[in-house]
Amino acid sequence: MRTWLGSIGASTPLGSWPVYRQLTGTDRLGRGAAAQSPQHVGLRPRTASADRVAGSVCPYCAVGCAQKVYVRDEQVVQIEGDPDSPISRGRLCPKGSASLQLVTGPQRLDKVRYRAPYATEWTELDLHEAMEMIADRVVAARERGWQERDAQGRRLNRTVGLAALGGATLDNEENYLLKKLFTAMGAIQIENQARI
Amino acid sequence: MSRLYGPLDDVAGDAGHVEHPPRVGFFTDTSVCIGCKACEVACKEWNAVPSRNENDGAGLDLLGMSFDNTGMLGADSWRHVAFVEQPRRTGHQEPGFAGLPTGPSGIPETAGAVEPRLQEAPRGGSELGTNPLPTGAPEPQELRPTENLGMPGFSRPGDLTGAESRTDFRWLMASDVCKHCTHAGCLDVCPTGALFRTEFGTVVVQQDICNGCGYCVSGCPYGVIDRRQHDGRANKCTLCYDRLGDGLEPACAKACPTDSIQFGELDELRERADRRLAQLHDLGVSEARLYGRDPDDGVGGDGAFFLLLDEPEVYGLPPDPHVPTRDAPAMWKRAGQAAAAFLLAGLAAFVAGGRR
Amino acid sequence: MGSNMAEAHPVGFQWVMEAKGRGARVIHIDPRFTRTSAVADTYVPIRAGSDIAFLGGVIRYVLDNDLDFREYVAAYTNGSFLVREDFADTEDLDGLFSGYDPGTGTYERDSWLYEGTEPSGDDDGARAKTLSEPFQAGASGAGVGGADRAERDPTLQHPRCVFQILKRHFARYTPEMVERVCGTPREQFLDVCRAWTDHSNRDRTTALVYSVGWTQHSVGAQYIRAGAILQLLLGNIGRPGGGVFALRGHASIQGSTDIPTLFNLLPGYLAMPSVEHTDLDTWLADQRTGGHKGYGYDVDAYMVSLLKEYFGDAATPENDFGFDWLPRISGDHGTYRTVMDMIDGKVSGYFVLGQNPAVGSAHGKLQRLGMANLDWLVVRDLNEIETATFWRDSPEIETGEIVPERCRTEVFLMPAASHVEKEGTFTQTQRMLQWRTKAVEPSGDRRSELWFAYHLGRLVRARLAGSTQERDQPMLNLAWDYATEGEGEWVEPSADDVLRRINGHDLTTGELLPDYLGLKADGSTSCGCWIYSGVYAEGVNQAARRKPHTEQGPYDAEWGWTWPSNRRVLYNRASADPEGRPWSERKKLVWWDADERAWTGHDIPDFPRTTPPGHQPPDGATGPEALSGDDAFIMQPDGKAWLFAPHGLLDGPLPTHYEPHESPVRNPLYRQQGNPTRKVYGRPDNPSNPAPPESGSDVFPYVLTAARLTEHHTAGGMSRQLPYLSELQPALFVEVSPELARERGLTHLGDAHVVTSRAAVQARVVVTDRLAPLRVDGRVVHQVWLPYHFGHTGLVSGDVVNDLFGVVEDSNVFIQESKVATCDVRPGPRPRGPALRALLDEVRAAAGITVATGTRIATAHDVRHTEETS
Amino acid sequence: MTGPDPAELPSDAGGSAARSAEMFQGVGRRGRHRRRGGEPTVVPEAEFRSYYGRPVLKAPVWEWKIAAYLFCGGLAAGSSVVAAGADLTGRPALRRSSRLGALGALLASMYFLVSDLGRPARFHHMLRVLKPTSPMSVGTWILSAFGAGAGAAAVEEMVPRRWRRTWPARLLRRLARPLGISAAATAPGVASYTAVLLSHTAVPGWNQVRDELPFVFVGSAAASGGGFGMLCAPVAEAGPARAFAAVGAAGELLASRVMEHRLGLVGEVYREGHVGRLRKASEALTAAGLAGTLLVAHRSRVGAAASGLALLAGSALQRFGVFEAGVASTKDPKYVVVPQRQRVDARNTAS
Repeated sequence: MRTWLGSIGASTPLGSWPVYRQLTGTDRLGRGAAAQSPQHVGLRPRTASADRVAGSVCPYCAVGCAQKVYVRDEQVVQIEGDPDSPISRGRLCPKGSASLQLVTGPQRLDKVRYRAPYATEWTELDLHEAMEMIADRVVAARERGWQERDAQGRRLNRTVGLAALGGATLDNEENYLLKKLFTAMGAIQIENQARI
Repeated sequence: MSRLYGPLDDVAGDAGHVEHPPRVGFFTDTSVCIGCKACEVACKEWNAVPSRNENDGAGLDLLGMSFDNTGMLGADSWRHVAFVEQPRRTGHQEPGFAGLPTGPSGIPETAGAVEPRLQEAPRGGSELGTNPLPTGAPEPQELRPTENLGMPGFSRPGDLTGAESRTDFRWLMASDVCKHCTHAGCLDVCPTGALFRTEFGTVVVQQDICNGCGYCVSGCPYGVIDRRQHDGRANKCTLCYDRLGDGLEPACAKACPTDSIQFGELDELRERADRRLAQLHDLGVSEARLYGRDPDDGVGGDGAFFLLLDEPEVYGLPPDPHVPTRDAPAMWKRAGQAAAAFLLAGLAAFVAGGRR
Repeated sequence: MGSNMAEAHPVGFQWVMEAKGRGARVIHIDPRFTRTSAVADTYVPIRAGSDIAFLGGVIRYVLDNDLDFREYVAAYTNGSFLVREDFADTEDLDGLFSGYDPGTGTYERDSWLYEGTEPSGDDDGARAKTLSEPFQAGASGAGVGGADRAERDPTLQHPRCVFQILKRHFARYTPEMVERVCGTPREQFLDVCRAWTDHSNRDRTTALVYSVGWTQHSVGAQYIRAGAILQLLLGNIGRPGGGVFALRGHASIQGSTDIPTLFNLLPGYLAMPSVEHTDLDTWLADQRTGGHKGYGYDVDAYMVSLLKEYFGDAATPENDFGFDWLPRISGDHGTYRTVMDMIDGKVSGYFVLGQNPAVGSAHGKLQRLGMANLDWLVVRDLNEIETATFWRDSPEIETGEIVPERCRTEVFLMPAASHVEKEGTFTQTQRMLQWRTKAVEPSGDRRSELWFAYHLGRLVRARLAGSTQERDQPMLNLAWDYATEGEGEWVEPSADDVLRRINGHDLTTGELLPDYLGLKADGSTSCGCWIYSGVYAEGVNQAARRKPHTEQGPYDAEWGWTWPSNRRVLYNRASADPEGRPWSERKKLVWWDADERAWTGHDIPDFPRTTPPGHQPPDGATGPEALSGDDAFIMQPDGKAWLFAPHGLLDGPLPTHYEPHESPVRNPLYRQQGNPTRKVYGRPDNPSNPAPPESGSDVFPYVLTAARLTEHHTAGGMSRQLPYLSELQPALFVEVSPELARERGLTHLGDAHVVTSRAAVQARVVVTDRLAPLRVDGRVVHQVWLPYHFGHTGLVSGDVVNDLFGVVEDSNVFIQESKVATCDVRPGPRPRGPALRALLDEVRAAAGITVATGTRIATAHDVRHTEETS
Repeated sequence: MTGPDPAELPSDAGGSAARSAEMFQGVGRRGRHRRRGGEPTVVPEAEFRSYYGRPVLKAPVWEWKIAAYLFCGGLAAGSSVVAAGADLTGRPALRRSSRLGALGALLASMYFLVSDLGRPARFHHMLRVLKPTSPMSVGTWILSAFGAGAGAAAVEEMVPRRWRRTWPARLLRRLARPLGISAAATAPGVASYTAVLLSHTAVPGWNQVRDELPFVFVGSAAASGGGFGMLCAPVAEAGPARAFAAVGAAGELLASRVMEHRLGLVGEVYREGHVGRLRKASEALTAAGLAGTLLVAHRSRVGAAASGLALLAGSALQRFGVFEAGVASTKDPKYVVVPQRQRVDARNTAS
C-alpha cells in the first residue's frame, strides 16, 4: 500500500495533497512537513533579493545608529540596524525601526506647495519656478534689511531681513553650504536646534 | 504516534521534518527591558502588520495602562510591551520615594478607571487597543476632592504623610510574544493545516492556506493568536520565518536595544536563562523566575520563554497554561461513550417501537 | 541627571545596561521616575531646576571630606591658581559675585581674573554688555589675560586659590540645604555622594550623563559647569569610563554646532566677527587675549584657511583674506530675538529647514505670530508640519489672533529628500562623523538641502552678477564651484566634494590635508572646518569607514571618524599621571612611552605627540609649543581645566544655585532669587508667571516640566505622521501624582488643562505613582510633566505643550528655559476660542501679571528689564 | 493601604485568598469594592491579580452562527437516525420528513459554518489535511461521510414522480437505504464531535465541561431529532421519534445539571446573567417538551407538534447557552487565572 502510494510523485495533484503526504510521509498528524504549503518551502527574506544595500545612519536622535538600507527596483524595501556598528551593534529604537515608514510612507511630501498671501488653501507650484521666486525674494529681503553701519559708524555689512532656522537634522555638508551662503549674503540670523 | 503532551525533544522531527536545523526561540529577559517598544515597531515594519489606525476606524486613544497603548497581543500586534507600576521594589533597587510627602498609591484608582471599561468592550477587551474610557464618561465621584476652594494651596508638611504614604515602587516592562509552544494549541486545532510546525520548531500561520475558521483563537491558552479584521485570517508572530531562512534573527530581537529579547537555539537560551536567573538571585532579586522554560509544563515548554519579576498573571500571562490537546484522548473517549449512548437510544427507540 | 537616557537614547542606553550587567551602579536623578529610573539601581527624586544645588552639595561633600583626587586636581586643574584680591563671592554678596551692575543686569568681570593677570583687550568696563560675551570667544576659549603669569599655590592652601574659593563657595550646600532646595531626602542625597566618591579614584571612574534637562534653563551653562567641576575634582575627565556626556537629540545637532548654523559661530567654533573687529588682526587679538598656550592659539591658521575656502583666490593677504566681507554681529541675534523681531516687523523672510518651531520652540504662540508677520516663509521638510500650516490650523485661528484672509505671509512648502535619498555625514553625539551613502534617488520635487543651498546660491549670484556694490562682493567672490553630477541647469552638487573642501587642501600641491596641524595662516591652505580636517585624510573618506566592531580594538578607531583627529576621548592626557604613567592598569588609556619618546595608547593621544611629561616650555613660546608636559587641557589658554572660570562666562566664575525664572519658592540659599544675568524679554507677548519675592506666584503653584517620549521625536514632525509610532503614544497626556490628582480633582484618563500666563493646554490626565510630591523649603511642591511632541497635524494631535513656556534665556548661550516653569492644573477641557483668551486674561489678572513681571532679575535691586514693542 | 506591606510578601507566595489584591497592579475590581464598602461582601469573591483586568485569553471570534451550526448539526444527526430507523421499520412519513430534515439541517449547519469563516471561499481548505488533533478537521471528515449518505437519502425522497423510472433514480432508490444507514452510523459522531470541538479549546467555560458536554450535546441532538420527527410525522408513525426524543431530552437535562453542578468557579458563567437566562429557558423548554412527549404527544398531533417544537427550541437554546457561557468565560481573566493559580499553589505546597 505504502509503496503504491509512494509511487505517486509529489508533483502530481494527489502527491501535493497534504492528506496524501500525511499518509506516505513522516508527518502522520499533519502538523508539520505535510501541511507546509509550497509557498512556504525555502522561504527567504525580502532583504535577500535586494539589488543593493546602502550604509546609512538613523535620522532621529544623535546616538548615530548605523542602518542598512535595502533597495529593490529602486524602492527602499527595508531599513534595519547594521550589526557591524560599534555604536549600535545593529539595534534600533522604535523610531529608528520606523525609518522605513518615514521614508516610504504616504505622509511624505512630493510636490511643492505654495500659499499665496491671504490665501486659504495650498496651490501647486513648479519646483524650479519656486526656486526662482525664492531667489527673487531673498535678494529683495536682503536689500530691505541691509545695515551698512551702526549708530557709531562701525561696519556691520549685514542684513537682518533674512533669517533661517534648522540644521540639526541636516548633513554637515548641507549646513556648511547654508552657513557659507547666508554669511556671504550678509545674513546673520542663522540658527538651529542647538540653541533650543 | 506523536506525542500530544509533555516534554518533547525533537519538535521539528516530530512534525515530520527530516534533517532539520536546531530548534530556535526567544528568551525575553524582562529585567533589562526599557519599554521602548522597538520590538513592536520593528516587527510591524518587517512583517507589514497593519497599524491600528489603518485597521479600525475607531481612532487611537490612551488606554490608561501606564505607557501601554497597545493593550495585548493580537492579529495586529505580534509583540506587546506590558507596563506594570507596582508599589513594591525589586531586589536592592532603591525606588527613591522614602521620605517624600506622599500619600497613598494611586495605582488602585488608575486600575479601577481602566478595568470596568474593558469588561464593557465588545470582546471583553480581548482585542487590541480597546479604548477603556467611553467619551463623556462622568468622573467617578469618589475621586473628586471633598472640597475645592478654587484656589489651590500647598498642603502643609505632614498633611499627607503617615501610615498611608507610599514608599516602594517599581515599574516593570515586558515584551510579550507568541510562545511557539512545544505543544501548540493553535496548531493542533487548525483544521486546514494553515498553522504548521516549521523545521526550526516554530509555529507559523500560512496565509495562503488559512480560511479564517477561528478555531486557533480559542485553542491558544495564552490568548495570542487572533483573526484580523477585514482580512479574516489568523495572524500571529512567525518568529520571522522568512528571515530564519536566510540565517537572520527575527526583527524584534535584532532591534531590541538592551538585548532583553534574545534569539537563538533554544537549548542555549535555556542555559543562558538559567545563568541569568542565578545571577539575579545572587543579587537579591529573589522574585525573578523563568516562565515557559520548563519542558514539563502544560505546553511542553515554550519556544519563547521569559524571565519575569512577578507572577505571570501580573503581566497578563496565564499562571499555568496547558494545551487542550492534553485531554484530547479523554475527550474523544467521552464523546465515544456519548455517541454510543446516542446510537443505543436510537436503536432502542425503534426496537421498542417495533416494525409497522 | 537631566537626562532620560533610556527613553531618549535607547540604543545608546545599551551600554549603560551593559555596564550595569558588569557590576556598575546606575543612579538616575530626575524629577520623575522614568523608564531610565525603572532599570537604574537607584532613583533619586529632585525638583526640576535645582540641580546646581544638588551638585553643589556633592562638591561640598567631596571637599569637606577630602575625597577629591588631589594629584589630579593639583596637576591638571586651575585649583592652585590665585584669584584677584578684589574678587567677592556669592557668600559675601548674598548670591551675587563682585562686579554686578543692576542697571544692565551684567557683570563687570575683571575681579574674577587670576592674580597677576590683566583684563582682556581694551575692556575698560564701558563696553556694552553684548560685546564681550563668550559667544565671541570662539575656539580658543576665552582670553585670560596672561594666565601663564598667574600666581599659583601648589599646596592649594592659599585662601585666594581657586580650591579654597571653591570650598567657601559651596560651604552652605549642606545635605540639609540640598534637602530644602531640591526636595531630595538627605539620606538619598548622601547615598549618591558616597556612591560617586567611592567610585572615583585611580581604579574607578564615574560617568555623568546629561541632556537638555540641563541645558534648557536660565542657568543652563552653569549646570554643566557644576557637573564638570565635580568630575574634575574626582579625576573623572579624560579617563576611560569617566567624562561628562552630553546626549544630544538630533541626528546631526553636534554637526550643526561644529559646522554651525548658529549666528555667533563660524565653522570649528571660530567666533563670528563682531562690530568690534575692524580687521582680521583685531579679531585675532580678541581670540588670543592673553592666552598664548595650546592649539587655540593657532586660530589665525584656522580662520585664514576658512576664508580661503569661502572666497578662494579672491581671498588674499592684501584684502585680509576677505575678512571684511564677513557680516558683523552686535549682540543677540538668536532665534528667539529673531522671532520677536518678526513680530516687530523687522524680518522679511524666513527659512525653516527640517525644524518645526511652531511646536518645537518655546512659546509656540510667539513663533506662530512671528511667522504670521513675515513677507515670506520657506519650509523644507519631509512632511507637512505645523510650521508650514500655521496660517490655516494654528491655535490662533481658533482664538481669532490669526485670520487666514488677513495673513499676508507667502509660504513655500518644499519637499525634502530623506536621509536615504542623499549622501553626506551626520555627526553624532560623541563627535563621530558617519557617512551615509545614497540608497535611492529622491522622487518628485524632493531635494536635498545641499541642492537647495547650492541652487539658491547660484540663482542669487546670478541676480547680483555684475554688481559693483561692495555688499555684493562676497557673493560674487564666493567659491561656489563645487563638483556636480548630472546635466543642465539643475545639477546635483556633490556632498563628497563639499566634505573634501571641509577637510581642506594644501593649495600649493592640491593635496587633501592630513589633519589640522597642517593648516597655515599664510593662505597656502584652505579648510572649511579646522576640527574636521583629517576626515578626508589620504584621500579616503574616513567617515565612510565601516569596519565591523568585531574586527577591531575596543576604541573602534576604524568606524567613522571622530573629530579631532579621530580621537575618541578628549583630553586623554589626563588618563596618565603627571609623569605620563597610567593612573592604574585598570584605567589605562594613553601613556608616555619613554623608549619611543612619544605618547601612545589605545586611543590617539590628545597631546603633542613628542612633548614629554616633564617638559617646560621655553619663554616666549606660543601655541602648542607653549604647553608644559602636564598641561593636559590643551585647548585651554592656560593648559588647565577650570574649576573656576576666570573668564568666558557671563553669570559667574562658579555655578551658583539660582531658582528658575518661574519658581514657586524663594531661593533658600541667597537673597538673589534667579540668575541675575538671565535674558528676560519683558514684552506684552511674553508674560512671565510671578515668582517670589513677587506676589501672585500662588496662582501657578505647581512646577511644570516637559520632555520626550521614546515613541515620538521632538516636535513630532517625524513621528506623529507615522502610524507605527502614533499608535504607541496616541494622545497628549499630563502626568500627575495621586496626591495632586486628589488636590485638584483630576481623574485618570479624564481631561485637564495646564495653565500658565501664556497658554492653557488640554491633556488627558495620567495619575501615576511615578511622580511624587516633594517637600521643598518646608512645604509640599507638586510637579507635573507633559510630553511636548504634540501639535495639530499628523495622525495623532494635541495641544502644543511648548505654548506653556515663555522666553527667558541663559545669558551665556541664549538657550531658553523650557525645562521648568510654574503652572496650574485644572480639571476638565480647556475653554475654546475667545473663552480661552478670557481665561488667560483672568489668570493674568489674578496673578497681577504685567509686562514688568519677572523682569526684576536682581532681587537685591529694583531694576526691571522690560522691552516695549514698537 | 490595607494589608501587609507587599515587600514583605514572599515573592512566590501565590494568590492565596487572603491576598490583598489591590495593592498590586491591575487587580482592581474585587479588592477595591471590598475596601470601599468597608465590610467584606457576603460571598468572598476570588481575589487574583491580572493585567489591568484585561482578559488573558482571546474571546472566541465565532458569532452566534457557530451556536446555530452546533444545533443544526445535532438536528441533522438526530434526524438521520430517526430516518434510518423509520426506513428500516417502515415508517415512510417519518422517514421522508427526517431524511429531508437531516439534509436541511446539514445544509444549514454548513451554511452557518462556512459563513462564519474569515475567508468563506476557502472552506474547502478544511479537506486539505486530516488532523486527529483537530476536532474540526475530524468533524469535517465525519460530516463529509455523513453528508454523502444523508444527502443521497434525502435526494431520493425528492425525486419527482416523472423521473422515478429513469435508471439513476432506480439506482438511487436502491442505494438510499444503505446510504441512509451509513448516515445514521456516522450520526453519533456528528452528534458528539461538536462537544469535543468546544472542549478542545483553552476557553475555560468549554474546556472544563469536557466530561459532560458530549452527553449534553448527544442528548440535545436526540431530543431535537426526535422532536423534529414528532413535529413533522403523524402521531402514529412517530412513536420511536418520541422515545428517542424522550431519552435524549432526559439525558440532556441530566447531563446539563451534572455539568453545571460539577463546575467550580467558572460555573458562574453558566448560571449568571444572559447565559443563565438562556439556560433556564432551555431547561424549561426541554422539560416541557419531555413532559409533552411522555404525556400528550402520543395522543394529539398538536400536542406532539408542540412538544417537538419545545424540544427543538430547548435544544437550540442549550447550544446557544453553552456557546455564550464559553465566550463569557474568556472575558474575565479570573476564570483563567484563579484555577491555574490554585493549581500552581497546590503544586508548590506539595513540593
